[in-house]
Order: sequence, then structure tokens, then C-alpha cells
Amino acid sequence: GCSDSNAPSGNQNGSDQVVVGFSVYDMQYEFFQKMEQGTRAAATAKGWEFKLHDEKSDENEMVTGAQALIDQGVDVLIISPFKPSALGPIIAKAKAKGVPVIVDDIGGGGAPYDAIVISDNAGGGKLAAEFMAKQIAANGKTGKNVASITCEPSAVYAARRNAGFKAEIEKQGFKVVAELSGNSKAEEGYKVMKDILAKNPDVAGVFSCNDPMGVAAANAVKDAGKDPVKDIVTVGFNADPEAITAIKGDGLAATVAQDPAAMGALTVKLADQALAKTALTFDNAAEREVYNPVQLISKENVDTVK
Amino acid sequence: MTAVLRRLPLLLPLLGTVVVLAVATDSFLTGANIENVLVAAAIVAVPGLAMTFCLAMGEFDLSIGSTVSLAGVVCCSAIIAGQPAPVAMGIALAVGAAIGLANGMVITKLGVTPFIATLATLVIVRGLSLAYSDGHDRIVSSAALKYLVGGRPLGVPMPIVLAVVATAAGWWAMNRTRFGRWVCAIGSNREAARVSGLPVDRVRIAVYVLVGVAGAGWGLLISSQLQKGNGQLGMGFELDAITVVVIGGTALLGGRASIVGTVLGAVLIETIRNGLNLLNTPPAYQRISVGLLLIAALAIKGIRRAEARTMPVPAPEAAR
Amino acid sequence: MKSSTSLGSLWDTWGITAILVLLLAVAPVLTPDFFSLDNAQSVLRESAYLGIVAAGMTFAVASGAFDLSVGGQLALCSVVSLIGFAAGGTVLAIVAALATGLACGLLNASLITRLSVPPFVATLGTLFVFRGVSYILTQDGPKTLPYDQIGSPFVKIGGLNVAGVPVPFVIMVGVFAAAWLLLRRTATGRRVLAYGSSPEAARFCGISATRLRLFVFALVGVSVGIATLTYITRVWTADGSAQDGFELKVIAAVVLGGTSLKGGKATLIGTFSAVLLISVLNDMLVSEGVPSAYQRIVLGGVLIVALTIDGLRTRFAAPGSLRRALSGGRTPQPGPAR
Amino acid sequence: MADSSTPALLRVDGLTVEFPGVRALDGVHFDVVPGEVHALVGENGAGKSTLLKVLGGLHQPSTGTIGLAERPYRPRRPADATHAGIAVIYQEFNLYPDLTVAENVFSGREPFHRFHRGIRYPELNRRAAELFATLGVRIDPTAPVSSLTVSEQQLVEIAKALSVDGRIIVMDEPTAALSADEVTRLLDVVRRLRAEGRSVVYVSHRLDEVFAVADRVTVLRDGRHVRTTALADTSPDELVRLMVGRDVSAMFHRDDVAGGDVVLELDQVSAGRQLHDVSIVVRAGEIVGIGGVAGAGQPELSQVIFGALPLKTGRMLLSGTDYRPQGPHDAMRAGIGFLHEDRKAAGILPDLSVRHNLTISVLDRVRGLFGRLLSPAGELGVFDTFRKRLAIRTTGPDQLIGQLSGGNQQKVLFGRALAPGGRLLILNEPTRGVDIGAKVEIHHLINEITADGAGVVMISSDLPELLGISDRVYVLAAGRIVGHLTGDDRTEENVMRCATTGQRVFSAAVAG
Ligand SMILES: Nc1ncnc2c1ncn2[C@@H]1O[C@H](COP(=O)(O)OP(=O)(O)OP(=O)(O)O)[C@@H](O)[C@H]1O
Ligand SMILES: Nc1ncnc2c1ncn2[C@@H]1O[C@H](COP(=O)(O)OP(=O)(O)OP(=O)(O)O)[C@@H](O)[C@H]1O
Ligand SMILES: O[C@@H]1[C@@H](O)[C@H](O)OC[C@H]1O
Ligand SMILES: [Mg+2]
Ligand SMILES: [Mg+2]
Repeated sequence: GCSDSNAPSGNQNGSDQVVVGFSVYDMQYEFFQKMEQGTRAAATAKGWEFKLHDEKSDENEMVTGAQALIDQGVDVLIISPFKPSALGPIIAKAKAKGVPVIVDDIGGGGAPYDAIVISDNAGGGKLAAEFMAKQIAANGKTGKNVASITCEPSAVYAARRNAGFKAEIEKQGFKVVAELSGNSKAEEGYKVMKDILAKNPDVAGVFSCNDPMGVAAANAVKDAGKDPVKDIVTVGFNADPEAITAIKGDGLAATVAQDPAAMGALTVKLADQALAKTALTFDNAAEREVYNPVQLISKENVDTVK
Repeated sequence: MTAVLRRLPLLLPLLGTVVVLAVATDSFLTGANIENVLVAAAIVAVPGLAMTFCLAMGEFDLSIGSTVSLAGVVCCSAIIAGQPAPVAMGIALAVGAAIGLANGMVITKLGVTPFIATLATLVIVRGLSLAYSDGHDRIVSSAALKYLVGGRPLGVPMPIVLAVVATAAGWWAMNRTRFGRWVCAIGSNREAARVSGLPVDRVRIAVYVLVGVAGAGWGLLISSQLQKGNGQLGMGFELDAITVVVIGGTALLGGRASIVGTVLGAVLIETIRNGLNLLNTPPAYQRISVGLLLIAALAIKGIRRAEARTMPVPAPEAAR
Repeated sequence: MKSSTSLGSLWDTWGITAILVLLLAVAPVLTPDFFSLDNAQSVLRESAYLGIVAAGMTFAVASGAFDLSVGGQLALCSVVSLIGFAAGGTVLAIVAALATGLACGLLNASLITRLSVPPFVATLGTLFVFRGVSYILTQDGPKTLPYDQIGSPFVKIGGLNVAGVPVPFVIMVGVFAAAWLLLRRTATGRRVLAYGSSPEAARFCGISATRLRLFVFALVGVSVGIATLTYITRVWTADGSAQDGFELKVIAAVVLGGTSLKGGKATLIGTFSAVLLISVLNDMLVSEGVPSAYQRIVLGGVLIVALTIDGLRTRFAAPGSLRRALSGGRTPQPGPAR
Repeated sequence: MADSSTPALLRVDGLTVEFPGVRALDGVHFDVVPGEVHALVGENGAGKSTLLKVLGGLHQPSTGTIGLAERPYRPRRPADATHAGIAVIYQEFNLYPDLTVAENVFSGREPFHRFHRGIRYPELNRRAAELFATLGVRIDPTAPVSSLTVSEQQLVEIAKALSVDGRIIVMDEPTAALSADEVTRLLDVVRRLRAEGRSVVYVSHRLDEVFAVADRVTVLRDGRHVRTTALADTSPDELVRLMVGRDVSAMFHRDDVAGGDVVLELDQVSAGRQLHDVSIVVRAGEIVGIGGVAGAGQPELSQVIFGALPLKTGRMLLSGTDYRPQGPHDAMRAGIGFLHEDRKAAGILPDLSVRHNLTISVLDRVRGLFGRLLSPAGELGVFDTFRKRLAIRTTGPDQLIGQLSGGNQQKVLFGRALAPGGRLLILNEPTRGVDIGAKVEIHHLINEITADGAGVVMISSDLPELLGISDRVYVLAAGRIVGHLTGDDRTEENVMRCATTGQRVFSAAVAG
């Protein structure tokens, strides 16, 4: 963190126990439930007190709640921001009180956080494209048209996935004939896929930047009498349980796994270092980014990942 | 023809949209796509028809989107727990009816305004659905559930069959039965309905139960498509259901209802949405187009109404 | 003159306020640090933008309509204001927010009055349009107040206090005071109520529906413009998705406060208290660490309880009604129903 | 004919009804014997409607008992009254504007098919048509009620009550909105009901009707029972004295006046579907009556002047200059006041108080602080003036107008029309539903306005009133001016002759 404060040797709230505040994007999603578990487990392992705040997918709640954690005297703040670009006022307050801020996932929004743990979203998109091209070839299809279903336009992390996918798949000689938003929602993903199929019945693959839409798209493919592995290679992102189940049952070709629990643990490690004022090591020092690797999961390896 | 247009003013914008899309795309008028649009329209039309009764009565039900979610979670959980799919669907519909009953009782017996009562149920039922599913998907693989959207009796997709039956029944109930007339009577002048001795509270409760059941049915259709239930599904659906009714011509203040208008409203909305997807419209422009088309569809009606107003009827307009 | 204020009419204006006071009385018991300075400031700061728009929306609802586009307006005003800030600093940011709000309101008004589109559909349509335009303006990513501008007066609006009172709350109180004067002490306010009560009768009182609706929707737009100033300087960022579902929150606050959706009746004191009630409740639930699924259940329950008290009051307002209610009969609502 | 020695069918004893701040009924007793027409009279706000609402199950008394055919009768809801064979025509209409006439008439009692539950529409419409035939009127059973005139709406209410087949039919001012021949036919129906052995409770401010049709009369004053007597044993003057507590001077009489400058001129005006080539002039200081049978175009004529109905052809001049109002707001700014004939739908602002209902037309004149803000004191001033002048019975300025009795609402609306005090006043049915005392006062006020130099256009279905107060009368038939009567030509016969036969009678040149 910044060393402008003459912070006492102990911590903000006067007692010896370190208090960590964790502000989470939305506890209604399994992804973030796992992130919370990973963060909490690592923090309690260190003997820290853990305070949780749920942003409930609302930037106003995000700012209010994270600032409240700082007011309550946490020693360090970990945050997976609903809106990365709304980190500014939170970090301003944290700086004023000498509280280091570690960002988890989603993005940093250009504010001066201490570190950010981030999945390689663009890299994940690339993995998806590589797999798709390979699988299309393995299926013996010659079609060169593919489609992409995107999240809501404001989701920066999701845009990176799509960008990574698009760049790679085009490099492999495919054309993205449809690029439509399902606003991150399963219901809309299903409908959008139906429309894509009506216009381009010949698409060879479809990439979706989250799993609810990916699995929904796979369902739409099945409902059109086609196979989401063999006919239209359907790939999602996240490795949500429904995607894993679907892959096992040949209902989805692949997904890109992030490991939210590991990311959570990593943020605690960085928080600890920041509190101890040890220098942090970054994968991308300019953006103070620490990468958490992503992994492609398909039928081949689905049983080997936990 | 002009008489038909006057009674169903939405036909004109609908035809216009169809013509534009037929010219602008080469896939709009394919069989697969038309079926695609009609199925999507059928799926909103069914709850839209129930909502038509609610609006005709001069009231709203905002809780329907949450009912969609809870019904799906309940149905899928029941299937996972080993219930036969038809039983699970029955339970889900019963849950929908219970939500409707709760709405109806809170509104009629506790005197809470429908807007707040159903907004509260929206929040509560969403909470129940999330708490019950703990944010997890309830994934099923059920042929019987799938039949709701995938079945093809006589070659016709099941949602279309359901919508046709619901439209016929809705039209009959609204325009030819005492229940429908009482609904419009309540929407037209609630005080008069009370003074005339109509069973106002019973009718209102019945309408909320109807919407609850239809909301659950909507949830089953969505869960049938997705083969899962979860706490996130159906968010914002209340506005979708109300929108098809309102653009279909049912008065927001009640008293008048257009069952066929609701169906046309559903077809128009889904046609626009499908067309924008066929044209590969980026999401920002999709939003703008949907908004402008909504306004345009109703502006055409509005202009016609303004023309009609320059030839005034003898009696002063009723105060509404 | 004999004052004819009955318990019933007192409740109409002050009912939700009474519930708010009740909640504030138990708050410190449930949440020990509720009245800590930080927390109290946070509660007051947090809901100002909602309150300011709700003040404007009270006029729309009182006139018998509502504006579904306020969420889109807030997004657009915020985005344009941030663009203005980047281009010309604080003054331009403020002017941009207010002007955008006014323009949005005038657009709604002209769709409603010139094209005769019903307000519900017109504002639903512009909700999509405003959000869409906001997205287009933020195609390269959300607009943000740059961190290095932290010292600029504009950035400070959302975070400053005067005498310990957060500036957004001060603005909100000012807006409510002005709105109250407008509604209760000007001809225009009276016309709004008259029109909401009976558009046909109002027409024959010489009230022009066109001008009235123009005024009401422009007012909502301006209120969003003002709200933007407190909102954007608190969250520092905006794009097309800002405050998804805002419209329902605003209308809920207005109706919860006691303004009738049928038009003709309005209480700004009620709206004000309802906004704080929701904010206080949310704060208590959050600081108690109640999981969000259960927060919803509690929040919904409280909405019903608050309005049940109101519903029961109307039921018992008529003579003999208490007896009848106890025996299960129905009570006539006083006044002609429409 | 029944007399008071017959055992009562309905007996009301010690009935008290309270509203916040008022005791509307105070220990009232009242009885009805089989086969009688029992009139109920009293000033505006005396409690007549309240009594009827108790009988109909709309209000519950705080004390008192009601017996029906020797058994206790305690209606809790409207359906109880219907089941007991009591049908009520309320003073304020209870109609569904969006439903058809027949659907309104049989609301809640629609004949339906046992098997498929569908309403039997042919039967429904036929029965409605039959009911209108007994009333001697032609109203299309399939027309939406929103398209009806006020008097047609009143007839629908009457048909509704007749369709119940009750033992007791209760009518609250059924003739207030009817034209002369409709009244005649209604009175015939009342007599026929009596002949069938049914009882009728009849409320009216028109004593001629009461004497024409009733057997007994009960007078209420200030919520108390004053006297019940056979009509044969009383006189109109005595009834008035019992109602008002004093003598009321003779009906207003107006001397012929010579008008001043022309205020309003209509030149070949056509509007709506109803009004064709109408030319009239109104001079300062004049009361100009518009006569004709109901539906001849009177409301259209008044609305086109007030800018509420767009002009199709022709032109209008106001004090000699071209006048093209875009809406009533333009008309008001030009100094025209207006009273609508439909009190409930286009008159009262139901959610507003009496004070605010009164001042809505003069907001520009009740300003205080900075000349911008409304002044509560100024508004109270307006309220006080009109409350005193028109004897408006209200608990105070903040009472909701909907809580006033019908006649008192009418007084408020008259005050609202009068308040701006411009150069032209258009009055549709100004005394509809008001009691005798108030009627005289309203006539005085109209007289005063003209004395101050304003012109008045007056439309009234009460022909004696119209002729008694107007200086000149235009007669409309099918939307055209067919007569113009001045001086001694202003007779009921002349009006009826041109109104019904279309025969043209012009006693003076029309143009100014
Ligand atoms: N909605 C309306 N319908 C009819 N007339 C109106 C309406 N609004 C204003 N007016 C009239 O238009 C004129 C000018 O209006 P403006 O709003 O500028 O001033 P005002 O009415 O004096 O101000 P305010 O009503 O805000 O106190 C006034 O005569 C006013 O009575
Ligand atoms: N719902 C109500 N709330 C409060 N006061 C009421 C209500 N209804 C009637 N009143 C009051 O009760 C009194 C009697 O009213 P009612 O309507 O019975 O008079 P009425 O004799 O029918 O007069 P009118 O000839 O004007 O119709 C009036 O003072 C009136 O203001
Ligand atoms: O990967 C995450 C995704 O699953 C969730 O839905 O939104 C945030 C993302 O980081
Ligand atoms: Mg003004
Ligand atoms: Mg009366």
C-alpha cells in the first residue's frame, strides 16, 4: 500500500487481530460464492477477522458498502467490483485512511489499487477459439462460419473474452457471422441462438462469454435437432457446474475455467504482503496485475479437474 | 379491412415491420424463422393474456417475473427429488396459484395498493427462489418437461398450440362470459361495480391467481427450454408481459381489453427483436431501435386517435 | 376556522414518516453503530439521487402518469456529464447534466403530447433509447471521473459534508423544499393535482393538458439532471447500464410514501420519508450481514406491512366500518371512485 | 291507493349516520307502505341521499333499526338490498363507461348459458330494449355508455333499477337530468309501478313532480325528521317552509333588458356531428337561453364557444374581434366562464378539497408572496365568499368535494364558474339538483353578473326556469337554430313547437 500514513504497528482498529473486508460482486452467483469461500478460508487460516459485503450487482451499493467497510476500520480491503470504474471513490477513501486495496477479478478501472488478481480473459477467449477450430476439424466439418454470444455491453471482462476469441478464430480462417448480445442471461442466450440458427443454420461453432448463455445456446442447438459437440461446437466460459455437467453429458463442447476460489486465496496472500509492506510481484507491473491462469475444459479432461 | 384496422391498429405497424424485414433480410421469411418468431411470441403471449385481465381491471401484477423463477426452481427441484415431471409441473403451477392468491388477499383484504403489493411479492418471491436454490442451478434432463416447448402435436410447436388455446379461451372469457365483463366493469368503475353488487374482491383475487398460474406456466416454458431452474431467471419479465398488453391496446387504466391485441403485441415485439438479430444489430442500437419502434407503433395509433378527436362524439368523453 | 384535520388525513401525509421514526427508534438496538457519524452520513448520502428523482416523479404520479425512462435518463445524464467534465471541467459537467435531463424530459413530453403516445409506452420506449445512446457514447468503456481529478470541486460534490451533513443530502432537502412549494403553493402544482384528479374536469377548468404534461415530464427530466450531480460524483462512473431497474425503485418510493397512482393526490413528505425508510432499512440489513436473498424477503415484507397499515386505515375511515370490518364486510371508500 | 293505516312494508326508526365532522342523519324515522309513492324532500345536505344509501347497503348507521316486512333489515352490502327486493337509483350515476348499455343494465345479473357459461347476448339486449320501450325512449342497448348523453345515462340508471323487479324502488333525484317529456314518461312509469302494488321512494327538488305523483311526503331538515304528511294535506308553500325553516320569496323574475354591445357572435358555426350553421349573438348584460329537446346540440354549442370542441366551419367573434380558441384554456383567458352539465365526469375534481375546487379557476388571483406563490388566505377568502353566498354546507374548506351532497357540489361548481367574473358566462344546467333556496340565490347571482355587464348563455332542461330568466331564447333542433324568441313570444308552447316540429319561429332578427 501507500506509505503516506504513519500507521501504527498493529492495525486500524486498535486490536491485534487483522480485519479484512471483502466486498463481493453478487453472492447470488456460484462463481462469487466460490470466490468468497476461497477468500474467507485463506483469511481465517491467517487468523484474520473477515467482514463480507454483497454489492448485489449495483454500483451504488458497491460504493456505499465498500466505503462502510473502510469506515468500520478494516485493515485491508479486497473487492471484486461490480463496476471497476466505480473503484475511484472507494480507493480515495481507503487511501485517506491508509487501507490497502486488492482488487479481485473483473477489472481495476484505472484507479490506484495496490494489486489486481485477474483471470486472463482474452487468453481464455483464445483457448476457446483454438479448441473450437480443432473440434470443427475433428468433426469433419468444412464450414467456416461461427457465431459469438456476448454479455451485456458494459461487461468489460466479457468484452475481453470475446475479443480474444474473435482474434484467434479469425486467424484460423473462420468468419464470425453473428455477434449478438444475450445480456449475460440464459433466457436471452437461448433466444439469440435460435435467431442465429434461423439465419445461419450452417454455423460450425458458437462461443458464449459465460456459461449460462453457453449451456442455453447448446440447448437451442439440441432443440434444432443438432449436436452441440459434433455439429455446432458450442463453447462457454467459467466452468460453472451446469457447464461441467453438460460437458460430461455431451451437452456442451467445452468451457474455459477460471478458479475463483484460488483467486480469492491469492488476493489474501497479496493483502498480507501489502499489510506487511513487502513489495508485491506482478505479472504486469504497469497495471499491477497478477494473473490467475485459465484452463480449457472439454470432454477430454473434464473428469480430471476438481 | 379498414374496420379490422381500426379494431386492431397494431396490424399496420406489424405488416410494415414484416415487409421491411422481408426485403432487408433473406432469412426472415423462411419457415424456420417464422416458426422461431411465433414460438417466441407464443411464450410471452400466454402470460400476456393473463396480464390482459389484470390491466383490464385497472391493476398491475409486477410479481410475475419472480414467479417465473420460483416455478422453474420448484419444478426442477421436484424432478430432481424424483417426482414425475407432470407432478412437478403441477406443483409449480400450484405455487404460482399460491403467489397469486397471496397477492389477491393482500390487495383485497389488507387494502395494499396493487403496485406495492405485487412489487413486494416480486422482491419476496425472488428472495425465496434465490434462498431455495441457494444461487445454484437446478439442472434436469426431462423429456416430459422438454415436451412443453419441444413437442409438436400435429406438427405444430407446442407453445403455439398453448397460445392458440389460451387466446381462444381468453377471448371467450373476456368478451363472452360474466367473469370477463365483471373484470372490465371493475376496471371501468370500481365503485359502480361495488354498488351494483358485483363480487369485486372475488373477481380481483381470481385475476391475480390467473396471473400467478400463467407466470408459473411461463416459468415452466423457460425451464423447458433451458432444462434448469434458478433464482436469476425471469428478471424484468414483468415489464415484458405488461408491454405486450399495453401496446396491444388494452387501456392502462382499465375498462377495455384487447385479447387479440395482446397476441399481436407479442408478435410485433418478437418480430422486431428477431429482425434486429437477423440484421446483426449491435446491442446498443438494438435498444434504440426497440424503443423507437415501440413509440412509432403507438404513435400511429395516437395519430389515428387524434384524427378521431376532430370528429367528436356527441357526449363528452368519460373522464379518463 | 375550525381545523378539520382528521387522524386519517394526518396519516396520509405523515404515515410513512411515523413508520420511519419507529424504525429509527429501534435501529440502534438492532445495529449498535447505526447512529455513528460515518454510518449516518452514509445513509443520508447514499439515497440522495433516488430521493431527488422521486421528488420529480411525485409530480408525474400526481398527474396520473409515470415516467419509466428515469433509469435511462440517469445513465445518459451521467455519461454526458462525464464527457462534459472531460471537455470543460466542473461547470460544463453541471450544465451538461441539467441540460441533458431537461432535453430528455422535453423529448418524453413531446412524444406524449404531439404524437399522443401514452406515457407508459413513450417512456418505456425512451428508456431503451436513452440507455442505447448511453451505450453508444461508452463504446470504448464506461466514462469515469479520472482519479487524478480527485481535488476538483465537481468530484467533491458527492463526498463533501457541510457541518457534518453530506452535500447530496443537502441538495435533496433543497429539492424537496422547492418541490413542496411548487406543489402546494403555486398554480402549476395545483393544476397538476387537478389534472391527476380528473383530466376531463381539469380541461373544463382551463387547464391545458399539453402544457401540463410538458411541464411534468420536463420537471422529471430536470430532477434527474440534478440527481445526476449527486450520483455521478459518488460513483464516479457511468455507462448504459447505470442503475438498471431504477424506475421501479423510484415509483415504489413515491407510492410507498402515499401518493396515489391514480393521480390527484400527492405527498412529498411521504416520498421523502419513504426514500429514507428504504435506505435505512437497507443499511440495517446490510450491516446485520443478512444474505441478500433474505434481505429481499424482509424488504418486501416491510413494504406490505407499511401499506397494510394504510389500507386498514382507509377501511376503518367510514362510519360503522370497524364493526363491519370485524364481521368481514367491505367498507366504502370515501369519495367517488374512478 | 294505500294510506298510512296500512301496515308498513319498510320502517326506519331512530336512524343516525355520522361522518367525520357531520351527523348526516340524526334519529330519523321513516316508513313506506305497500303500493305508495313516498316523496322525500329537504334542502341540499338535509340527508336524503344518506338515508337512501343506508337502505341500499352503502352506509351503515351508527344507531337505529330498519324493518322490512316486519323483519329486521340490516343491509351490509349492495347485494343484500337487491336480495331484499330493494332497488336504488342513486343520485350519482354508477355506470361503466366502457361497457355497453345492456351490460350496464344487467350488471351482475346477466343471463348466461349454463353449459358454456357464455352470456346470452341476444336475450340481454332484447330485455334491455324492452325496458327502454316501457320508459318510452330509444337507446341502443349495444352502444357503449361513454357515448350517451347525461339524460340517457340517467335513463340507463332507471332501467337498471326497474330490471331488478323490486318491491321497493328508491329514486334519488331521477329527473334532475331529464327533459320535460322524459320526466312526464318517468312519472307515468312511477304510477304504473304503484299500480302493480310496488312502493316507490321518490326524492326530488321539484315540488310540482312531488305533488303530481306522490301519496305522502317526508321532510328532512339538517338530518332530522320534520314532518310526514299526505300530500293532500299540505301545499307547496308549506313544504318549502318546512324544508327551509322560513318563507322563500317567489321565483326569480327578470325584467326585459336591452342588451349592450355584442359580446359574442357566432356566424354560421358548424362543429362536431351535431351542430350546423349556427348563428347567434350575445350582448353585454343579457341572458340568452338555449332551448330545445335533449340531444338537439346544446352541449355542443356551449363547448364550441368554450373551445372544448373544434370549430369545423364558420367563425366566432368576441367583442368584435376574431376568436379561435385552441382549447378551454384559451377561452378562459379570453374571459369566458363555463359550467359543465356533467357534474361527476367533467365537473368535480374528486381528490381536491372544496376550497381547491373553488379556486382552480382563479389561481392567478389568489397570489400572495412575491406575486408568485398562492396565498392560502386569499383562497380562504374566495371560499368564504361563496360559502356564504350560496349557503354551501360543508364541514370546512378542506373537506373533499366528493363528500358534499350532490346539490352542494353543484353550488361549488357554480361558484367556480362564476369566480373569474369575465365578460361571458356559459351555464349548462346551473340549478341541476339544487334546492329551492339555492336556486333563487343562483338566479340572483346570474342577474348580478349581467348587471355588471357580462353576457350569459344559459342552457337548462327546466323550461320554466329557462323562459323565466332568459331575455331571449334561441331554440335548437337537430343542431340548427330553428327559433329565436323575445318578449312575449317566450312561451313554452312556442319553444316546444319549434323544438319538436322544426317549425321556424323568429320573433326578431338574429344578427346583431
Ligand atoms: N397547464 C396550464 N393550463 C392552462 N393554463 C396555464 C397552464 N399553465 C399556465 N397557465 C396559464 O398560462 C399563463 C402563463 O403561465 P406561466 O406558467 O408562465 O405563469 P403562471 O401561471 O403565472 O405561473 P405558475 O403557474 O408557475 O405560478 C398564466 O395565465 C397561467 O394561468
Ligand atoms: N362520504 C361522506 N363523507 C362525509 N360527509 C358526507 C359524506 N356523504 C355525505 N356527507 C354529508 O352528509 C350530509 C348529508 O348529505 P346527503 O348527500 O344525504 O344530502 P342530500 O339531502 O341528499 O342533499 P342533496 O339534495 O344536495 O343531494 C351532508 O352534509 C354531506 O356533506
Ligand atoms: O467470470 C465471471 C462471470 O462468471 C460472472 O458472471 O461475472 C463476472 C466474471 O468475472
Ligand atoms: Mg405556470
Ligand atoms: Mg342527495
